[in-house]
Amino acid sequence: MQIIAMILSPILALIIGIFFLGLSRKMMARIHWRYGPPWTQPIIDIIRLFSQKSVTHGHLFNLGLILSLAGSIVVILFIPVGRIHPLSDSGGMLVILYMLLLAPLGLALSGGEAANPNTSIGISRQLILALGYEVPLLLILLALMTHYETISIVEIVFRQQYAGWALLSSPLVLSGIGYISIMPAILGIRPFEVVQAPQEISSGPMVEYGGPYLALATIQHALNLFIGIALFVNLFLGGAGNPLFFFIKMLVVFVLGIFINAALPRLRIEQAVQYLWRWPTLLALVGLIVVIVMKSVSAG
Amino acid sequence: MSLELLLAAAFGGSLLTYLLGKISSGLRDGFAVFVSVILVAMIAGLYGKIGAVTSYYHFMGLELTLRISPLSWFFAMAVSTLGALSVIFSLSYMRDRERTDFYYLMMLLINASMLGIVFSGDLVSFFIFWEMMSWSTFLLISYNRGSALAAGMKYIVFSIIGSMAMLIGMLSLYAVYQTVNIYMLSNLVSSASPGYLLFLLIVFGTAFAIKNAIMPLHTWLPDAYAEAPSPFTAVLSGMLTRMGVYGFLMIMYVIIGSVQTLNMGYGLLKFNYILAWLGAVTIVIPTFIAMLQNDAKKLLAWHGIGQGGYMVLGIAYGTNLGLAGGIFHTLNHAIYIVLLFMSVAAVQYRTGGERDLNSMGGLIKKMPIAFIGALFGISGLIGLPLTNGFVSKWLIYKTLILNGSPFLAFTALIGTWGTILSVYKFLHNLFLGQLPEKYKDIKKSPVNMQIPIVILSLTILLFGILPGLPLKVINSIIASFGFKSLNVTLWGIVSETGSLNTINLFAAILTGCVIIWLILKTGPKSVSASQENTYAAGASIPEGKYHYTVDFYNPFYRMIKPYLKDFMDIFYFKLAGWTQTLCNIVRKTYTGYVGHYVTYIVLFLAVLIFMQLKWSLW
Amino acid sequence: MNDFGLFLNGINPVLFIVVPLGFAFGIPLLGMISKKIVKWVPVFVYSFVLVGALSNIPDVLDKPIIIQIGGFVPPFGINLVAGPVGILFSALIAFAGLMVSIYAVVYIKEGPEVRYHILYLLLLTGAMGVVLTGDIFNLFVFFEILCISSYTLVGYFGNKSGIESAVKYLIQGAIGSSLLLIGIGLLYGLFGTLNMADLARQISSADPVTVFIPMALMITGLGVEAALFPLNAWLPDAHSSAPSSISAILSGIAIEVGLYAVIRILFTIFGISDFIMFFVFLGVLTLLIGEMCAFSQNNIKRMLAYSSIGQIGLMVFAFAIATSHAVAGGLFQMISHTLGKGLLFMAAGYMIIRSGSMKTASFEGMGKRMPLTCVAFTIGAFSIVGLPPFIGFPSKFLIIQSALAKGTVLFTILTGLVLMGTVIEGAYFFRIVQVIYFKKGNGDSERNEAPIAALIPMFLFTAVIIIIGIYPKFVLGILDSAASELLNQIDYIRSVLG
Amino acid sequence: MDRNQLNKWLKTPAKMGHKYSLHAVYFCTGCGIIEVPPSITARWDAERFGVLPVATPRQANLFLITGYVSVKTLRAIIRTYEQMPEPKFTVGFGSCPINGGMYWDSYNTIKHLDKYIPVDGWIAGCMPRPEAIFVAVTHLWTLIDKDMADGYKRYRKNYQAYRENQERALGKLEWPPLFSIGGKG
Repeated sequence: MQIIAMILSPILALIIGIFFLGLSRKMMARIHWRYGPPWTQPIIDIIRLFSQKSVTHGHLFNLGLILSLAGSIVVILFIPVGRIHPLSDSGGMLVILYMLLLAPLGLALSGGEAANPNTSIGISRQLILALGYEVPLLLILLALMTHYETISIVEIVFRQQYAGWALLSSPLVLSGIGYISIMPAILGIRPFEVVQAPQEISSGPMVEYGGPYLALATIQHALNLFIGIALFVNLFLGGAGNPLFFFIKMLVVFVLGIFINAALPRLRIEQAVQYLWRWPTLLALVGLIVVIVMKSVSAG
Repeated sequence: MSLELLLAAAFGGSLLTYLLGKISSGLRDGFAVFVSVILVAMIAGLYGKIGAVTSYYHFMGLELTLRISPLSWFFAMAVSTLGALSVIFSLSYMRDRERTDFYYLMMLLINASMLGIVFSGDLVSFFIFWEMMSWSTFLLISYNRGSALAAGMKYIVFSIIGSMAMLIGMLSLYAVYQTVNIYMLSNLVSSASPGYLLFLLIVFGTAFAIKNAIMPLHTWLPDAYAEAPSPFTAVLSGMLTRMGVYGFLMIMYVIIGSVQTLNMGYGLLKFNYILAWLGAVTIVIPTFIAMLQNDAKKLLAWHGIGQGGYMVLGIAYGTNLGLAGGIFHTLNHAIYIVLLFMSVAAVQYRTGGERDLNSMGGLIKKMPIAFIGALFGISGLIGLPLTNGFVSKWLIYKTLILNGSPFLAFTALIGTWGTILSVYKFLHNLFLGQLPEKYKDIKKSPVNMQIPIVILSLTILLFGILPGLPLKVINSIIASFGFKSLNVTLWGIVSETGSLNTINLFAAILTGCVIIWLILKTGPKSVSASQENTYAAGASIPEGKYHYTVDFYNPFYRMIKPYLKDFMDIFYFKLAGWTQTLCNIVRKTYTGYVGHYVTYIVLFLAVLIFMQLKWSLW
Repeated sequence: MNDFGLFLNGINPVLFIVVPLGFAFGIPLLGMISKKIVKWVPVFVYSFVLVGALSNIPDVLDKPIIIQIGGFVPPFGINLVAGPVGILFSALIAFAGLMVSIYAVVYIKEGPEVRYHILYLLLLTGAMGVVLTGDIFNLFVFFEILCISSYTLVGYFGNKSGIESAVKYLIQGAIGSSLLLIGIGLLYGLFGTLNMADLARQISSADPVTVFIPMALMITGLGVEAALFPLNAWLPDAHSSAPSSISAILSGIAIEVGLYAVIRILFTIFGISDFIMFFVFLGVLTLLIGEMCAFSQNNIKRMLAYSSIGQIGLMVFAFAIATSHAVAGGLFQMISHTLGKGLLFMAAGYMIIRSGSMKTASFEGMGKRMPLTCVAFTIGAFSIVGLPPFIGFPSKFLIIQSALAKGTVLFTILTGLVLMGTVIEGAYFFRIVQVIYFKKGNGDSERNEAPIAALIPMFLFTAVIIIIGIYPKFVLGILDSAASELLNQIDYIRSVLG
Repeated sequence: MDRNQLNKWLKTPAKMGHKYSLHAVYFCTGCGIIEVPPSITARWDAERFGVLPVATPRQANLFLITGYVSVKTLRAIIRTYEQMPEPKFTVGFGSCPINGGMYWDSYNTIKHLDKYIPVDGWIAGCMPRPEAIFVAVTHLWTLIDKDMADGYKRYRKNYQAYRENQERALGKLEWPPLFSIGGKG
């Protein structure tokens, strides 16, 4: 049973992630008053890329990308999709937090070996941005973990199915709003698209990827979309009893994200960090304090 | 095997190494390696012989004893192993340098005195070995001359302050209880008044906080690490600094005992809580300062301070998880920081002592083993899953979150993210990116440098995948402190509030990697490209003219730089300046004019008589 | 009384004074025969004295040796009291004297050599007399011998700074001696006796206000030689302009003999048995000021001289605590200071000769040029700072321990201040060590070691520093009985007067 | 448009992929680039054909030479072309790359681009309208279908000749070929 779940859950994530990619391109086009590509366009791209002959810059160039993708896959194994959560009893939230590091770090290592200036700039921005949104994100996650007194994400989901969504429950509402306000940064969409910034630094860390490498990077991007949204759904929207409902919840969140993406221009990296360290952090901090206060009040 | 023999071998070995160096350098190198390796074997042989007490000497009417506890065995094993690896590493690093005999003497002497510290059964031996360690470290920090001298001075002044604080604590214990035996004291002290215990914690704590570079007392460390010879920096950062952790454990949980220590103070103003916050501050600020460094060793040195914060945070928090995490982190930190310094040293060895991050790059192609060392090292430092650093950090975070200290947990977690930024810069600027023209013909690191690097890299992975190996020993340590031991399996920790299973993680990541690798294999085979063949808007880059690792996080620097000065260091410099001025003023009492001197004599007599008449002192 | 020591046993302590004195006056005659013999005279004399002093140790631990000069009974005649304190000091003086005289064999090459050796013998004779005498006027006489010969020796080189500091020293020393003499005179007027034991017996029943004035005068007078703050202004000048061998003796013996006289008068004559707060503060003040002045020096000999002031402060602090442990610690500190500072001055002497300057900056790269001397210097410095496993550690250990055993907050704070002094001390000594070893010299770097005759005493000092540092029990026994002799006034009176 | 025919996808996935995922390297060589923004944005929407500008040659398989080619630009064009992964297609846009156009007598303009790199198709005109780009794209689809868009193979085969031409125009090129020639790799 667990083996099946292990195979099923990444595949599900891949399908949903790629669907989201296609959907986002189509929806963006419609918002731009265009016809747009078919929603299968990402799959076509991936097929094309796999048939192309690429260059590699060394072993780390390959290994970093592999590691990054593997990291994302392992994170997916930890995140409950509906009731599918094959590995979440092997470490819980903290492992997810740390495994989330593997993806950007793997890309950074791989890009680093490419010896391209754009890559370095992109990585530098990526890491700065990560530090930027980690500050509020950690506060938010700590508020959750403190409130539910567990480090297991399954437990958090389980508790919400009894007590209602965390986003709507009184001590966690601020944290939930905080999470929404940093989600574009987590997903790497506009206005936080500084990492790739194709017009500016030639798609940053991906600049030397072509052919199969780019295909894997695209898949990685898709999985990242999935992870970012699935975390929110699990942590604040109470997860779901089965994958379908889960998918619907994710879809709603994602469509919201696309609107933001389509409507806003790109921030500079300093502006991004300044934003992230100001309002979302303040919200998250107040949220955490509220949780602590409520806890100590109810404890007596 | 008795402990006297062990220490005699350690100290005698160091002296003999020095003497052999006068005969032949080959003999000396061989003997140094032999001594350090034999020590590892001897200590490994002591496993399980817990509690053996040997009284080896009577000093000033005190019985000096040596004793093995689980804690001391654990530290001794780490000290001797890392010491042996550093000695092996030194062989080629130090080959053509001056005063090599002196270097080995000090290296082995420091090793021996650290073993002495951890095996001490009483505070006087502890203090004696501690002092020997301090002055020999001072000599070795100053070894590189130039700016190393200032670093050495800073170190020794702080170190003396620490030892003097410790001396007060130790002798006051002796004055009160008439014994300095650690284990006898641990029975006696628990009934002392809280005020006295607080005094003890503060004086001993000052000493150990200086050694472990806790935040307001940390400023000696960056310079000392940066200026010491690199293989010795490895020892310095790996174990020597962590003698402070050993000291904290000893005073808090062995001598005073967990019950007293954890109940000291009122409400939020508890001793251990304040110490934990100091640890938390020590995590955050140095980690961010590390980002601003452009000197490879200094960058690592600041991380050394930051990681010390994790250990203190863990052990000060005073839960079994925290304690296990803190102790485990000490070991883990030792392993990866030694590895990192060795990688830097390997690079330095080939590039002629270069450690400026802005002028290097692309060495991965030339020094793959050093790169692997650095990669594993930074993974451990960040605490990526499957490295040892992850497990210990996981333990600390877990207890902080579940025992209701989210802000402490936040500082600890955010420290990790700060770490990523600076260590990636470290790795990138040294090994990735463009290889400068001048390093085109650089050679691989020698075999004796590769061996320790490979061993340590594998250890990081081993302890990351099978953390049960060291955690079993750590479990017996925390049990000896009177805490509940953890439910440890070979590959993780089982508990109702969230368990950890590293072997699953390992299997998952490995499978993932293999599958993706296979997918990549099925695609068209890719062609390898040189570093000149990169996209630069169609321009071809003139060879050796393009290098871009300078100011890696420039936009971010501009934001945080004004807030991240080492204010304490500036303060201490001012303090030193004031002291100097004060000394000069005091010196002016000796005017050089004999009339004044005669006046002093008369005044003295007058004051003496006046005082007697006024207060009748006699 | 063991069988082996037939001729070693009980070499009469009188000889410790008489033999050097006799040879001092015999030196001019010997000098007529050969100048080469003259420089070996102190060596032979002090070998003899050292053997004699050591041979007396087993006896005095039993009971003090009282020698009546000319057969008069104590209150009336002059007597020598060779108790544990006396023998301890005479052994110390003899050892240091022997070592420095070996050193001087090669060190003193220019100037009036013959007179140097005479004065050297006289200086040590004076010191020996002070520590052995049981008569207060006799003490004054020996004290004058000590002082006058040291004034002369300070100006030995005859250069401007030497003469200047000798004169300064002379002026202050003379004032001190006069005050001492007035004090003695007053006591004699009050009690009609000069014998210490007799004085002690009578003072205990006298009016404290009456005896206070002579006591204050005597303390001030002796305090000048003992380098108490603020009476010690002569010291840095004198120690730095004297030849290094003499600096070693002045620092290692002369000021400590002065301090001995102060405590002997306080403890034995005036019978102070409790701790004396005034002297505790004075000690801490002397310590801190000495160390702070030393910290801001870049002239090596002045630095060492100021460091001596600091060390004196530590000893005063220890004696003023006045428990048996503390006094033992103070005496121990005297031993360790004599050894450490003597070693430092001797090593510095040759370093100054090789570098041609007293500036610490000129010692750059010395570690390569004179490795053995520098090792000796380093060990001396480490010992003075109080690092294990050198002799400075157990002595400092004992003092701090007894200070903390007082158990009051005040003493804990004072101990903290004392240890702060140690931190400053550590700072400047380690600075010098760095300069010696880790700064590249700009001059010639070829090896140019001190001559063997200078290295031998340094080596022996080093050896003793390390051996006693590791095995302090070699001296602890005699220190304990010395401390009890000093503190136990009644026993002293009984053993002298019978 | 046979994009939705599953059987074709199963038969020749690579070819279909290339047809419907033409990513153009965003490299503005001349004035013709002015026609590209309208064609990729809301007015003409090239993305519906799967044509998308990308930032680096590594990710692209279509190279639009948009307008006249100066000597200086040629260097960059050659490098960029060589850095694109195979299969890759080149389309000359406007009359200048074909024969120099209005710059036919300029000393500093490259007249016949296909002497230096292989070109799979031309769009004539000065300027061609955006619609012409889509005509070109559909033509390219046909060529890909028939395996006739084989410029990259020609380049590989006749590399020596191309390189000689390049060096005649530009002087000595300091870089080795940035792609693998022949069977290797």
